[in-house]
Amino acid sequence: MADAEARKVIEMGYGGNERLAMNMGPQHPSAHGVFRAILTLEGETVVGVDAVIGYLHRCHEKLGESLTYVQYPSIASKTDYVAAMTAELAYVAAVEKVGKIEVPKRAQYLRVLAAELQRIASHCLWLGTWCLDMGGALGGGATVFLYCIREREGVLDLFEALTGARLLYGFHQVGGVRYDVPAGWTQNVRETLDLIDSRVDEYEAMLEGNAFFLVRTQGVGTISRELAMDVGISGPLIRGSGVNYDVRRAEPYSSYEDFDFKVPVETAGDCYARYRVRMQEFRESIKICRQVLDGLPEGPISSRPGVKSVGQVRVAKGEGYTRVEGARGEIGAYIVADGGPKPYRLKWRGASFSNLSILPHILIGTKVADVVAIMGSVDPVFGEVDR
Amino acid sequence: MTVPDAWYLGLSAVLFAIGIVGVIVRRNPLVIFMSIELALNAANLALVTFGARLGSPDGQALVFFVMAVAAAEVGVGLAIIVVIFRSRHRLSVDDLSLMRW
Amino acid sequence: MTLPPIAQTAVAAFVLLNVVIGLVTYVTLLERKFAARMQSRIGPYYVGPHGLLQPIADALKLMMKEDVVPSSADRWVYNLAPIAFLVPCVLIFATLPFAPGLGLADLNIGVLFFLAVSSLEIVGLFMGGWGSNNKYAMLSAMRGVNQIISYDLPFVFAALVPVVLAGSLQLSAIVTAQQGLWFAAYPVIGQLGFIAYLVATLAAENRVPFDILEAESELVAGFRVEYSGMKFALIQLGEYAHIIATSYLGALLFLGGWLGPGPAWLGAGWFTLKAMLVFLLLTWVRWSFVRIRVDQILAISWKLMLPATVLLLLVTAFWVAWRSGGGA
Amino acid sequence: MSAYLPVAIFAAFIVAFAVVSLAVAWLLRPSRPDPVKLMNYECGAEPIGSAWVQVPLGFYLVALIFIVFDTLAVFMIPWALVLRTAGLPAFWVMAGFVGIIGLGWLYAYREGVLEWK
Amino acid sequence: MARAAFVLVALLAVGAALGLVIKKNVIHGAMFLVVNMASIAALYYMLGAEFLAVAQIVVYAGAIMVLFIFAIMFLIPGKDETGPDPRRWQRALALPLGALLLILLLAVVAAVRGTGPPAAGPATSGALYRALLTDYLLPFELTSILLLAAIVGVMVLAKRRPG
Repeated sequence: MADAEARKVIEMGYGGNERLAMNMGPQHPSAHGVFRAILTLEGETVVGVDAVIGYLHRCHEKLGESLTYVQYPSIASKTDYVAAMTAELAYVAAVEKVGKIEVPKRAQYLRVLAAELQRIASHCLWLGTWCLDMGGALGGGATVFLYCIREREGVLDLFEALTGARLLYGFHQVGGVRYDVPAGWTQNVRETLDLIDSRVDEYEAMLEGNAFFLVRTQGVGTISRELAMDVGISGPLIRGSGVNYDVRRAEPYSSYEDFDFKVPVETAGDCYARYRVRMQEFRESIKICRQVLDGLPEGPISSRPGVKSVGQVRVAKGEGYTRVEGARGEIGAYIVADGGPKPYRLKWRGASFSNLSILPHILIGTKVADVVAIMGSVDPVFGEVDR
Repeated sequence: MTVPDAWYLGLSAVLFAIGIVGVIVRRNPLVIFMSIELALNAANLALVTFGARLGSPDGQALVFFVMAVAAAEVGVGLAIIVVIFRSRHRLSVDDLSLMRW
Repeated sequence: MTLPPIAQTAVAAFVLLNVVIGLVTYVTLLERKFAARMQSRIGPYYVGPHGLLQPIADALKLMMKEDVVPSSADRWVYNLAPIAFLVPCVLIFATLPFAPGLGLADLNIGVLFFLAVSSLEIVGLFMGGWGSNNKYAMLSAMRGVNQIISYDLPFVFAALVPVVLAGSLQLSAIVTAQQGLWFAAYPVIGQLGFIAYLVATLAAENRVPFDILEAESELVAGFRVEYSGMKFALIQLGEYAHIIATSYLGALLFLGGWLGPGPAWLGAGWFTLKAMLVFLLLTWVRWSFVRIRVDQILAISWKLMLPATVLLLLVTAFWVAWRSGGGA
Repeated sequence: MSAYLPVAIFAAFIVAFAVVSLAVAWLLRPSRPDPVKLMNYECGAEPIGSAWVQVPLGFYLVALIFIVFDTLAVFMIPWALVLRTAGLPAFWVMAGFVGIIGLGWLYAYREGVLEWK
Repeated sequence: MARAAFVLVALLAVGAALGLVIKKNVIHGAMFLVVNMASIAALYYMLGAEFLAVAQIVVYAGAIMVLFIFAIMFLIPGKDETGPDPRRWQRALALPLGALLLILLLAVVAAVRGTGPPAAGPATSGALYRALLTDYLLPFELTSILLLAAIVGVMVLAKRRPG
């Protein structure tokens, strides 16, 4: 059987019998989870990509229909487990929109703070794993990875102090947030931010002064502006291709209009441009966090009292879609409510899923080594792709 | 208990014969190529043996140049095989009875 | 009670083999500790005081591991590959003199022997990659052949610079020639030669940034992806032996080998110190760079390293020839 | 001969070490094969065909040129050793040699063969 | 001692040569060629030509690597020398003819044995180096032109696409 398949693969190509079909994933060191790309190779050059997803499918949308508005936010964080805060935010924002529920100013600010810290943490992991993809677990990549994980740990410690959890928080709830800041926490946040701010300078010095890093990233995996718009990618990817689009700016939510920040845009569209965008986002996020801390208003953290029963929140019949800017791009949640304690239908728009669809367009013609570099620069999280 | 020169020459003869038989028997041009290398090396061995017997560096110098020639030959020969393969997609010397393609 | 010469040689060879194996096991620990420091970690710590027994634990673990031979592999080629890989890698130690007279065989074509035997490593590597019938291993082997042949030449030419300066291929003679001044200290020529040697070494030993053979984020582990247990250990051993031997050669060719202050018996210590310095230099590079792509690696070799080293060699030769009498 | 005897003995020891350590490991290790375990690793998916397929030619043109430069390296060694006694004339011999081969390198450079497409 | 070593190496060389010719698999053939080349290098050393021994390894190790690559490139699964052989009878003649050649060559060797001047011992490598740059200066220099021709030839041939 294997032989027959091999022959099929060989005869598949146009005239040549020099093609090799190879699985890259699901169990691959740089599959970023469980992604399977069936690459067709001519020597080292990729001539065909077939993506297989769904290895991490957990029926999130069905779960959303069977869990109540009170229960689901902590499950929502499991879609994008690297940046759980923004996933929760997307869900509760959708519920609040459909149910026309007010959110106190302090809660909005805390949500922004959590989202931006989460973006920093997520970008730390991205930078580390991306360098790991290019530099190897037994090389310079591992060094950057460990440095980045160190920084991410700092942010996770803050989250732990805030919510008691390090990865999946359940921080958001309909109508506000669940926990107020503990004593002395804001000071810790400031210190961590200062540290990360200085470390980002170090990373830039380490990577941008490194000729090998530059040749691996510049001009690799270029996404043109038109292609980016056509495929519908979002987040740092589309901003790396010269499109100035950021949900925080285009459609401000959760009081983002109160803060002064820049939306970084690069025009080259290659891996390096995406890297630059994310590095600037580090700085912008830090800036936003400081503004939040400076202007954090007093007041309640939720417009609804604490949780007494799981069926406590009921939303009137209606439907609505909200989107937030996650670390990877636009995360959307669409809810159809039927008046009960659970939504009738929940639909997720995962940023990684849409971003991943760019791969077939830019992988063809690259080398095997570029495949992992490009995959890393897209920064997919498979919890969010497969849901 | 030194080894007599004749032993080296005998070995050289055996290897040479095997190389020639390989050239005739096999159909894969690559193997034929390797067989030619084999025969070439057998001849080199004989040259070095004679050089040692005469006590002059001439034998070794000759082998030295043969190596250079062999390198050039391997390069060009393989390139020719590449060209043939590209135009025929077959790998049997029996198909190559014509001096053109 | 003196032993017959052949028995003496056998004892010496046995001792050398054990020294090499001991060196390799502990140099891996050194590298891990060094890398850990670079990455603000501690490194192996729990097995023995400060993790000193870690290499032994690793070796035992590898011995106890099940040996999985893929059913579709070419069994003969697959099983012989670790040995074919190990032998040239360790054999190059045979010609290294650790101190005056303290070496197995100070051949009068020492450098050439070293270069020739170390280039045979590719055979074992290729056998492993091809014999596994694994696509990653296969791609790795193809990359390996290309990369190693590409960097063999700059490596040879860079290593010939000290040979031209010393006028001998014998390793001990090269050290003696550095009595006045280490070759690395020769203005311009020495430094460029040393740098070229280091770069070519990185590539020839498949270290990051040139470790496209192993490339675990693309090719998982390259040509040894299907190896496990002791066979994997032998390949690893060979690889590290090769790196260490090349470090020793670098220290010998450019840094004056065993020359150093203090009594003569310190020579071996000085030599090892210098070799470890070279090794740590390579390790430092390894843990700070990302890996580059195949085509870029080859372009660097053919467009830059090859002409540069040949020119360097010619310049060195001109200087030596001019100084030695200005022509006959 | 005598100088190489230690080398031969050393080589024999290395082979012996490899064989003995493999044998010891063979005694110590478990052996529980099963068909899935013995399958080739291809990221956990069933391998698509054999790895033994053809590899495109174009990429390895540079390998053919390598043989030529390898010969250059071998030619340089005797020259490097007699340089001191032969002096500048020997240098000019090799300069010419390298110059002529350099033309080939230049041609290859301009043809783009040195790039790995 | 030396004779035993010779017999060992010679057996290795002959075995590898036979393996190359007999084994169907091109890759195995290339590996046998490596063994053969290495044993011939050992024989060179026994004959006192230490430089040649190492040069043999350097040049042929390189060449072998390239052969490896090409062996893979030509390895077409299932197509390697199978199917009916159109010239079977011609090939069958190869063996007796090869044997005849061998007998002739061995006869020549046997005939020259013991004649000629006594073995003068090997020339030193130093003598070889000097000879290469004095007596053999012209061929030495001309080799560069040969190699240049090889480079250009390789590129002209291999870069051409079938028309």
